[in-house]
Amino acid sequence: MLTQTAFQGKLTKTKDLFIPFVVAGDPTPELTVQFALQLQKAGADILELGVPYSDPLADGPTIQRAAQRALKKDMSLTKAIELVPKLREAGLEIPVVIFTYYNPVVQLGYDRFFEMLEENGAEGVLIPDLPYEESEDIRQLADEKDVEFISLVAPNSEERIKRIAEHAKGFIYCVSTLGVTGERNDMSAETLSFIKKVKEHSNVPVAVGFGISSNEHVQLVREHADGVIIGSKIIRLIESELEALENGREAEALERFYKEIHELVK
Amino acid sequence: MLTQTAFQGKLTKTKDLFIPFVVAGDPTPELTVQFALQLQKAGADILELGVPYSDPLADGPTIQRAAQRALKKDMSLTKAIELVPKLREAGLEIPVVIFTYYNPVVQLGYDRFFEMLEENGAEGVLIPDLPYEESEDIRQLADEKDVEFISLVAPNSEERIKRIAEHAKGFIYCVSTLGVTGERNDMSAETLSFIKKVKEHSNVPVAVGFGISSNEHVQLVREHADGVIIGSKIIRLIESELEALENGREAEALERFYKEIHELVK
Amino acid sequence: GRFGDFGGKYVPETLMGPLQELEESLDQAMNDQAFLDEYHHVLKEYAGRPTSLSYADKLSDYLGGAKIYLKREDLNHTGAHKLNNAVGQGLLAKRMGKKKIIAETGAGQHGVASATVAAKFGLECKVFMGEEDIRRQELNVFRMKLLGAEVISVSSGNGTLKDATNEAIRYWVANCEDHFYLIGSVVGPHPYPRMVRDFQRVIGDESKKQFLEVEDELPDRIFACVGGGSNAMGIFYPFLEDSSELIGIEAAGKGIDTPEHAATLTKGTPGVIHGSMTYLMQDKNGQITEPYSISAGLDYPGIGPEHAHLFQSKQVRYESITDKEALDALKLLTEKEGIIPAIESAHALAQAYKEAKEMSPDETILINLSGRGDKDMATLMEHFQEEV
Amino acid sequence: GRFGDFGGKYVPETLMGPLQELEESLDQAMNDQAFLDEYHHVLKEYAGRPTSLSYADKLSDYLGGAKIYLKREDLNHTGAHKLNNAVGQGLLAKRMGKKKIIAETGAGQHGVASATVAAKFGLECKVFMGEEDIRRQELNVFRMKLLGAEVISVSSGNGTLKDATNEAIRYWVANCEDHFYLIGSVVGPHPYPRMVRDFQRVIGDESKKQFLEVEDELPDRIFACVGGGSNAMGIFYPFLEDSSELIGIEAAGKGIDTPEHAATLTKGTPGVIHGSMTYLMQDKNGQITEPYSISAGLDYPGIGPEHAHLFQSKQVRYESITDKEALDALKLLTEKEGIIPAIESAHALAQAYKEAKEMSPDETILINLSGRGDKDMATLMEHFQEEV
Repeated sequence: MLTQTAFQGKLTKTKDLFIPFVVAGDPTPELTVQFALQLQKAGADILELGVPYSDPLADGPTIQRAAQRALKKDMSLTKAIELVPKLREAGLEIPVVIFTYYNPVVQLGYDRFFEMLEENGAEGVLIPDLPYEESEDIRQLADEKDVEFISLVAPNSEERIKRIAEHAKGFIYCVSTLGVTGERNDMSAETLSFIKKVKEHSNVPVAVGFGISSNEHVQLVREHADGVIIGSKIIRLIESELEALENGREAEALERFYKEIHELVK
Repeated sequence: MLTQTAFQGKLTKTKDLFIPFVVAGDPTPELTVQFALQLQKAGADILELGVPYSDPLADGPTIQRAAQRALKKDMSLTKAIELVPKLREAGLEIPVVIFTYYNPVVQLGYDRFFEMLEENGAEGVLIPDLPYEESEDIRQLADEKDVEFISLVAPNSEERIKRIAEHAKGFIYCVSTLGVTGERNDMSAETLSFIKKVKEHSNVPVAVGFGISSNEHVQLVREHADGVIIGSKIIRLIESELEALENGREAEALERFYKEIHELVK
Repeated sequence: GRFGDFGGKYVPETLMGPLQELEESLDQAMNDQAFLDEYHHVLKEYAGRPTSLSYADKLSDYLGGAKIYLKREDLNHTGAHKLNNAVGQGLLAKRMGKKKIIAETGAGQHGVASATVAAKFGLECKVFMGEEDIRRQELNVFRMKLLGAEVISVSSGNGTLKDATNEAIRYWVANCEDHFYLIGSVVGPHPYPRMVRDFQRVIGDESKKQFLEVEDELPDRIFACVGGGSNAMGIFYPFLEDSSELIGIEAAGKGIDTPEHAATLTKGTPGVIHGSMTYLMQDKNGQITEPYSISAGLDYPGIGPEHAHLFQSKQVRYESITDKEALDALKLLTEKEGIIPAIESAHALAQAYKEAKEMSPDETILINLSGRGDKDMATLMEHFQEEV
Repeated sequence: GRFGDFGGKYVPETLMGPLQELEESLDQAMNDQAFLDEYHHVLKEYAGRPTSLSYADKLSDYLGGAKIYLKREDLNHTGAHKLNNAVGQGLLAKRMGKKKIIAETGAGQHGVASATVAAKFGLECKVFMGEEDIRRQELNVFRMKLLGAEVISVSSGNGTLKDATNEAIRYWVANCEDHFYLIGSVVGPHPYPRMVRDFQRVIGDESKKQFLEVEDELPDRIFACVGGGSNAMGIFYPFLEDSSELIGIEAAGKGIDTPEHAATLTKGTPGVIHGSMTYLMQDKNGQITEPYSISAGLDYPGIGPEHAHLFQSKQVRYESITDKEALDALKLLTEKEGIIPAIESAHALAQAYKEAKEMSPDETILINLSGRGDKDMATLMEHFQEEV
């Protein structure tokens, strides 16, 4: 029974969530805004706004490439957070989760980090290299600031699944396949039984990510989980528009992107 | 008091000996005969006929080069010995000492070696890498065959000088300077005192070699020793005629060689 | 899993399970005399331990100060201290039933050590190496292949050690069920820094025993170079409670006032790298920056978390030495003692020389000569060809 | 100065004095406990002795016959057994008041060992090396120079080891008053073959003690490669009176039925080379011929006179191994045991493998792993690049 939905009241659904991931600044901050709007148009419920990092050790090559493109545009944790009001201005209404590696947060400092999240209106935060055991302080702070601290859980989290799920906020991010982010073409029975186990202990929607790249995947996940997280596949779709974008065919590229996403999550 | 002169009666002088060294086959066997005749004409008393060797570790670079030239003409110990009758035919009358490293002698075998010396009329043998202690058998054989086995003695032979000198046959070869064969431009007081010491114990003429390259050297040696051995300097004079010889100016080359030798030992 | 404020496990959730499994297996192993006996047996009969403690008489005389001793890790099989740790982790992998190991490498020394134990213990071995390093270290790449390892070229980032480590961690995340990740230094998430230290402390344990035998007292100062810091932790650890002053030497590259250095403690700030809270070199946004040192083994933007703690608690003094000072120190040791050290180790030598001169002849110095210079010949030829 | 029919002093008269001086000094030194203590002290604290005796478990299992043990001279400082002898002669030179040493070298291993002890003992060092070898072994040339030695290029003959040795002897003839000639193998005039053997027998002495400790009996067979033959004499000598069968392995190059090999005992005949009566490779006129082996350390047309004697008296069995067999043996050891041996040592391995397979698991084999393969990487890359 789901008791928490939160995101400062902005998330009202607890089922069939579509949670896309984009890298802030890929290929430019302006285009990130445009891609985010297409995602919202295609039905996104929460936006994961990735902060590019020099050493993204939980990411596969697709997202690494996106991070490199964004870093070349001088993107950073603070600039990514500051992109949130621009997203709002442009019409984005869904909650935004800042997806960042831990080190930039350490450098910024917890106080300033949460201050910035508040000032810029970001509703959630996800730190892929800050596991449950290392995150007690920041989870507490997030609670105080009414920011959803998203936890990840993996099939091999074993007895920790219960603990993580019970303390999860916003939604819980299930790593569907062992491995770094990327696209895979099948989903295993073990993954499904893992999702079931998470749901037993979780008070928040259970979303599944890592490797979802086709409408078949999406349908399958929907049957068993509360939400689907799509990262690499979206980055690849953006990547495939880079040439068009460079050649001034922006409208056409965004339209094509929207259609692809629509097909993916229909 | 010199009691031995020998060389099968062919050496009658015991003073003012001029003992030149040539490498058999340098640059060709035929020319070795011609150079030998010039040396005799210039007053040579004994000819040291060097056998070219692949690893002449008592020789300096000049004689090594000569050996290489001769080896290219397929010269060997047996062929060098067989050159002796050709020298005689051409008019060489002075005694011939076969100068050879030890290994070719080992391969030929002592019996065949002395048989060949006898058959071809070589009167002496000198083996630079067969010191007194290793040469008892061969010295005895040489005595039996009436072949002069020439011994070397060096300033650092120390207490062995006496023993070597007392058993010396034919002449005794004093290494004037420590070192391998080659030309040097001065003679030291120590060398002279060394010669004196050898003479005290020797019954055969005492000749000095290693480094004699000018008429001044020759004069100096004559004052103190019974003979002068000249090797590298002669090889260099032959070497300087190689071009002329290759270009068919043989008579001119031999004449120039004779004059140079004459100047050297006058 | 902490050393004061440093250490921890800052890793993707997927690695939390494997790290816990590792920690449990490690704790069991380290309490199992049979395991420890096998580890020491392999070190003695295979790696050649104990390594010598050499008194550098000519060097000491030349500098005219303290008596200088060298702990000769250059004599260890494969030419550096790296093997001690690889043997320990290799045996642990076997014990855990893992048939496949992965390792990261920069210049290739840890890659060679890993490939070596993989061959010796019959394990499959994948070594992650940056494509730029593969180009620069052709010989070590070939060596690893000859030992039967697969060398995986990493093209992300700048194609150097940092990127190879990232990629090894990614591969481990995806394949942690049957793969053992053999980390080469006292870095990474808990329990790696502790484990690697415990597999390297044999250096310090032996040194202490050997030093007491010849000098009947402990060295006044102990010097070791620090990249990730495993040779330094290895020799320092058994002396932490003793009177000996401990000095770690970082690579100052072209100078700590230039951007080209690897002096993490001297110039870096705290943060997270490769799963561990420690000091690192980063920009104001927390992006990790590229370090520089002539010595590939010190060319790392982080440092073991225990060093960060020992730095903060002032239990160890950290200094830095430039490329040039290290090369000069290398040359002096070569000429005076007939030992060509690794350029890494030469950083420790350079600092020790400076201090030895100011010390009295009844004082003593111990330097960890962490490896031999054979691997550095190409670099040395470039720098010294005209001089020699 | 004889081993049966072999040995002796076939040298220019000028060297007779220095050889006598050497022999007297050597005899005094070898009877002086202080000298022997210093020799063993340097070997232990500087060179890293005793070297390990390693049981090659995976290799033994793979071959399925005798238990194979390796005497690990590759772990010796500078990477081969060569240093044992260089230390001994270096100390003797010092004792004799000679401040300058000369040495010959082929691939450069003995040159490096000589340059090393020269640096350590404060001696001036000239290394004679063929110009062709200088070209092929650029790295070792640089290493010697870095150690402070002067490398003298020898252009006579084919510019290889034989010529370098000739030239070193010539230089010694001219400069014997203040120079000590440090010969690198059990060759040359008396007392060199005996002296080098006595400075290398530490290999066999240690092996015997170590083997008895682990197996409680002596090895059934002992294998060592033979070029000049110092590593083989070193390990064989202490076992000469024992039950162990001794097998020396020569380089068969491209095959003993081709002209390209270095199998001196197998195909050569008695004669004199470098001052000593022994077996050598020569033509019918007694001119020494050029040997061939892929391994620079075995590429020598002579052999130590004591080996000639042990061959004639059948106390040691001599076999020969081709380039290809040696390379295959090297690869197998690398893959099974994580040890890359010198190509020289791989000749001993190859013969041992052949015999091990035919032996029973309760029989034992000891192989002298005379050096490490680091120096051979360029050759190995050429041969194995496509395979690995």
